[in-house]
Amino acid sequence: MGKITIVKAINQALAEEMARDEDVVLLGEDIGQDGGVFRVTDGLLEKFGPQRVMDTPLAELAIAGTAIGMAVYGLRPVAEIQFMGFTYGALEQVFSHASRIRSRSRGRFTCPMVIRTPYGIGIKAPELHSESAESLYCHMPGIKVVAPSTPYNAKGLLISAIRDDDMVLFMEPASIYRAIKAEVPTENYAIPLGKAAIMQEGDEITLVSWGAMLHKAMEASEGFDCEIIDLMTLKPFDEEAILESVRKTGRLVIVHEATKNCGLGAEIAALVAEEALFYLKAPVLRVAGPEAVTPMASLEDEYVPKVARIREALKDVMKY
Amino acid sequence: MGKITIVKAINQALAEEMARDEDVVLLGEDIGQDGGVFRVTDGLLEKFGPQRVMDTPLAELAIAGTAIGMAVYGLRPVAEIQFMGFTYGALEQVFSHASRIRSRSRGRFTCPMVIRTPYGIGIKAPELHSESAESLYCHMPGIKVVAPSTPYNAKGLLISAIRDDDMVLFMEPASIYRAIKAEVPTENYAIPLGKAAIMQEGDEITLVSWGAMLHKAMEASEGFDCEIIDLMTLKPFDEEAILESVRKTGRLVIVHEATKNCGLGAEIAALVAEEALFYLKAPVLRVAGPEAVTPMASLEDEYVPKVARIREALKDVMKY
Amino acid sequence: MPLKIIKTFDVKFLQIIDESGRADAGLLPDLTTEELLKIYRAMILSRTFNRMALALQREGRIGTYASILGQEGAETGSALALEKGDWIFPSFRETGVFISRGYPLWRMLRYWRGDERGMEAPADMNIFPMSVPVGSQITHAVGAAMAMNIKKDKNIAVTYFGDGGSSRGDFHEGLNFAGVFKAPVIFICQNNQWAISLPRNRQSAAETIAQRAAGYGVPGIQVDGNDVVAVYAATARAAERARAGEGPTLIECFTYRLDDHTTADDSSRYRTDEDVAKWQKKEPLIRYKIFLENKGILNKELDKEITDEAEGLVKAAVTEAEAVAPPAPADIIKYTSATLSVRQKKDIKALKWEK
Amino acid sequence: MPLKIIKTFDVKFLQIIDESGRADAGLLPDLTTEELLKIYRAMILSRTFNRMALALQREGRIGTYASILGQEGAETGSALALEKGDWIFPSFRETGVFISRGYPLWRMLRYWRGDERGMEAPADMNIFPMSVPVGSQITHAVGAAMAMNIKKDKNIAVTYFGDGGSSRGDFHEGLNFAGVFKAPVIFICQNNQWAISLPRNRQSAAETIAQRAAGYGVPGIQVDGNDVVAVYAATARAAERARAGEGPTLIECFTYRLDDHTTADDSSRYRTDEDVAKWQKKEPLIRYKIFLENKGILNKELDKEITDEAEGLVKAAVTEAEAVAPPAPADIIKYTSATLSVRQKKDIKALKWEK
Ligand SMILES: Cc1ncc(C[n+]2csc(CCOP(=O)(O)OP(=O)(O)O)c2C)c(N)n1
Ligand SMILES: Cc1ncc(C[n+]2csc(CCOP(=O)(O)OP(=O)(O)O)c2C)c(N)n1
Ligand SMILES: [Mg+2]
Ligand SMILES: [Mg+2]
Repeated sequence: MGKITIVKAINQALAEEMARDEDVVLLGEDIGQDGGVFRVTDGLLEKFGPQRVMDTPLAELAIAGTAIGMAVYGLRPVAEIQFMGFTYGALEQVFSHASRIRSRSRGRFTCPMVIRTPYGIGIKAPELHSESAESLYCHMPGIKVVAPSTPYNAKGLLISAIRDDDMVLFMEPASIYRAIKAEVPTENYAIPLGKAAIMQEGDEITLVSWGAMLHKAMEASEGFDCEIIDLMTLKPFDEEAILESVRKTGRLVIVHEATKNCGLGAEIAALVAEEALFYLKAPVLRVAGPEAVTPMASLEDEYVPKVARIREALKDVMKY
Repeated sequence: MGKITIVKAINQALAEEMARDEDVVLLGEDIGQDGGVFRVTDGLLEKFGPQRVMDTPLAELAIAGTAIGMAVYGLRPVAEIQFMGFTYGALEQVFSHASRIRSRSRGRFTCPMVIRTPYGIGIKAPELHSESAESLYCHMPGIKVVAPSTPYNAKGLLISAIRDDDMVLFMEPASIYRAIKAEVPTENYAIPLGKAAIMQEGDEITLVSWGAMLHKAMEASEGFDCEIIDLMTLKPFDEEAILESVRKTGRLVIVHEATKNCGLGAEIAALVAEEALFYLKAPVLRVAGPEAVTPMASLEDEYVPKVARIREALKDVMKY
Repeated sequence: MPLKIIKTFDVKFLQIIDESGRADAGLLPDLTTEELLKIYRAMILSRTFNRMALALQREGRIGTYASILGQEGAETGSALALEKGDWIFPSFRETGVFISRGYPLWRMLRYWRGDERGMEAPADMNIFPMSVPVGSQITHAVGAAMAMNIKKDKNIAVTYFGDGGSSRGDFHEGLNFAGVFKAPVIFICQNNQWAISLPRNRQSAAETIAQRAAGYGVPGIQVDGNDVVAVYAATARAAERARAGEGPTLIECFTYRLDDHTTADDSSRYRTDEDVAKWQKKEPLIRYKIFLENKGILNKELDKEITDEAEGLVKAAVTEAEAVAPPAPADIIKYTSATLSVRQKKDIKALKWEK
Repeated sequence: MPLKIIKTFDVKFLQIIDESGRADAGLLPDLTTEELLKIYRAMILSRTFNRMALALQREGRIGTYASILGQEGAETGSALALEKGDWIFPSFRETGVFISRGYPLWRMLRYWRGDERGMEAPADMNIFPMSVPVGSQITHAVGAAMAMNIKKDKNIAVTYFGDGGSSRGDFHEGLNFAGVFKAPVIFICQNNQWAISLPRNRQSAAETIAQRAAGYGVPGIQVDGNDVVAVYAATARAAERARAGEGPTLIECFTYRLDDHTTADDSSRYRTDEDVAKWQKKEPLIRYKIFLENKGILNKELDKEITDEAEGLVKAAVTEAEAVAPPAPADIIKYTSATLSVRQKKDIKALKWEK
């Protein structure tokens, strides 16, 4: 054990899985010599050599496309895309291929690969370095989407993602890459995909979030009797955990930083409106980004849900 | 007046707008000599010449990217992408540029362009010719999304889309391209974007759909007292029309063919769960595609919502 | 120093058997009679399958079909130059490649009926499902080839795409990766001079596609795609290079699409009969047959035997394909991922696809 | 017929002023003293701005910044060879281009403070906002150039990108479109030999980027990017061609990124001081200054005057930029589209950004 950051936890997960299974290989821009622009892959080139830690040319489509080729051939590639905004150039490969190869070949070929990418607002980087585009990926059948919130679950979830037999998009909360240090076992452990974590039990409000926003949600919950759910796996998400909680609390607030319209919060709200409607005592509130693209650094703190806004939503649902 | 198909109505809209405004130009694969694989642009090359009807090389990224360049330079390009599944290769251009140029330049540059693309299941074409990916686009601020359902609204909506000062994705329901013939004025007319149409008034169930599915919804509604809303503009959709109707009926069923998870139906349900919760007498039901990628031809009719499934949902909500 | 030439590139063209069936003895690869006949058999079987598939489509027994008429040389010649363990990443117009590799014909027919099971390759056959988004399969071959290097396997990867496909970013990024990683991959461009209605000279202002290779530090060659032996030789040479660790090769097969783009197309809208007729005379079987006859390898009798055999195989495949039970709706969901999600189980139940 | 060479391409390299400041008289473009000094002023102003921006970043007065040190020759030389009405589509490392075109310096600083208003170009200045996704601006320039053809305008479009950018599909699709449509566009690749940590020889196995042009039927040339006059001459020639309806040109400016990738980078992790020192000696200002001095155009006094003027301009810009009121949060929403949606109005209210 030892207190480490999310960056280090991910690094550990990669190193352990690479040591355990020689089919696990890494590829991406600047991940080798440079150790990645966030240093997530620091030291791995030295440890595993250039055939397993591949610095690629600048081409996201090809990073995804060649990872697919490696995966169907029998490797377990873990590709890094430097920022989530740059995964847009790889969407066709994900949507038309990674997600469909198993189905298209009726199981003859499979695509066990991971795309790791930092996401979210908070690092005051240039435009398109702050995207939170999970719902695009969540809409696409055949792939999984994961977003850790702590060093502990970052390690365990990434290990599961690497071992998963289909493509997993692994979204790393850049704004808390180094902000949180926590105890993480030095042993190898896996946290199952598809299961949410109840961070705090409570009786009056179900508060659902993930990634960096989870911490704001937790902060905002002080003084309220919240059941706080860390979704962790965004696709397929843990429907039962949410429904069960809402059946108990009767109130639901969802917090995410992506723009609200057609965000993942909508699916969670819709699920509850379909399967637990009569348990609801209050409107389902989504505290999310406004209807605008993520702004540049000087306004980014205005865009992203603030603790005060979350508290307001909690107050609002408690009015019912 | 005269009874024409959706294909012909779109062709008319293009011809009229091109005659009215010489800045309107077309580009895409096979749209010139061949008149488009669905013949939507038939005759336009002859009428307007190769500088305004441009057959492009096979490259969707460049079709979107050059359309953006044309739009910022002062033209009003209407790009055709041959099938919605092939827009995936153009997503980065749409998400990172078309949707953000106005914001990024604080209004100095704008991007008045249209991407037209056939969507949906029902023509028994090869894989990826049947996508219904509206929710991906609806999630992205800065662009509009439109899906006509009849020859009349196809013409009027496309005319508005072309005149709009921002990017509009215009989704054409391929399965009913030629299935419906209806009276369409030969004059030029515009149907405002952002407004839904009440196709039928009713008191017991609000039934929301768009594009090809609308017709199935209408068929299924027989015997039920449905208020049927044709959304037409999917982004930004007519929130007031839906809320008002649900406040009256207390029941909501949404029909779309895209996979349910994170589909546009989720946003509609979530909106109601937030703003009209206490009017709801029954769970909000979504009749949508299952959690799977669109299958090839021999199973496509199984994937897409059937009239019987919609009727079941209507029956279900009437149980409350 | 000032304005100086720092590099010079040649673009080469290879033809071994000309349109009249005459061969260049110096270039002829060392092929046994058996091997030469194997090529002929594969071409005949491809053409027979193609003809019957078009007939089945007209009868509504399969769906939209993409004819390979005229491209049998490029497909068969390249596919037969490979080893059994090699991996193939095709587009949708490589029926002749599938057939040359021994792919079950009935599965091909199931595919064109719109049945995913058609693309379930036999376990010992490394042929990837057809890729519908044009060009998007290219990087897969490169990735597989990179994996072969990593795993120190002696296989190679081959990808096929059209002149249209060569315009996509995938081509560029794929060739560039292959060059950088010295991946054992062959890029075979079937330049059939049309991308639906777009003629080759409007697909690019460059005169050949082969000349792009230099831009990636990769060797490239244009081959007469209607000369099956030239295609074979060029592919064999590229495969040799790849297996020797010398990296990728781009082969442009210059050929011609004699039929409509697919059965949903009407090529009379954009090209003339004369244009097609000109190329009809250059199609690959005419010259190869003359070549074999001149060599004394083929005669009327043997030809009939081969043709009859092909007919028989395809007919049996049609019967087999049509006897297959329709796919189960639940398969739509079941093959999405390794395990079913809660949502998927709900869907299967709600759709009454299973109890 | 058999294996024959069907085409040959040359790749040319242009240098006019060498590293020691000696010029090739035969290649020197016809530039007046005033024009030569304009170039010098632009280079000095670019370098001064760059130095101060780096200082401001260290003090936390602007955000992450991408230095152009060493690339002033490529940026200034190309930007000044254009006409006022021409359109520019830059990446994020063209500060010298913005400055050479007369872009308000205070806006540049606002941009690097993370303020969208920084990229609101003056109405009479056709310079597009910096593009952050590498290479993704290339097709925009091509589209604008196609529009110029359609509108029969005499403008041209110019796009800038790096050696990294040249690996993206956008490059390929953009050049190919430009070739097919004979678009009046110049592709300027600033090959500064690094894409963050990836050295040029691992970005592609091709020795030059210029040699890609042939693959699109487009002329290409490699230019000494540290020779501002060579860049000027090559750009002027390409612009002339474009304006004459002869279509696009690819210019590879061979230069070197002397600083870290951005202020967030630490280049000592992947390259040595010696490597940088070697290129320090070849940087563009050294030789251009000697050239001007030798020509008797520049002397100590004038140099000081120009340098002081630049300092003054940048200092004034800093003051101006820092006096600007912070952007209004509601602008996040207001500039999304021409009209506000119902949802956006709700958002503005809910966020209390306006009453
Ligand atoms: C990305 C993409 N865009 C468009 C299409 C529609 N389409 C199918 S084939 C084709 C032309 C392909 O031309 P080419 O690559 O030369 O192959 P060929 O059909 O000649 O074999 C087009 C436009 C597609 N399948 N994928
Ligand atoms: C599509 C995309 N991928 C990754 C990045 C992150 N990134 C920013 S600059 C850069 C390297 C760019 O190299 P090059 O094109 O040579 O330009 P240079 O920085 O040398 O000017 C990278 C990887 C990005 N901005 N966009
Ligand atoms: Mg073709
Ligand atoms: Mg560079």
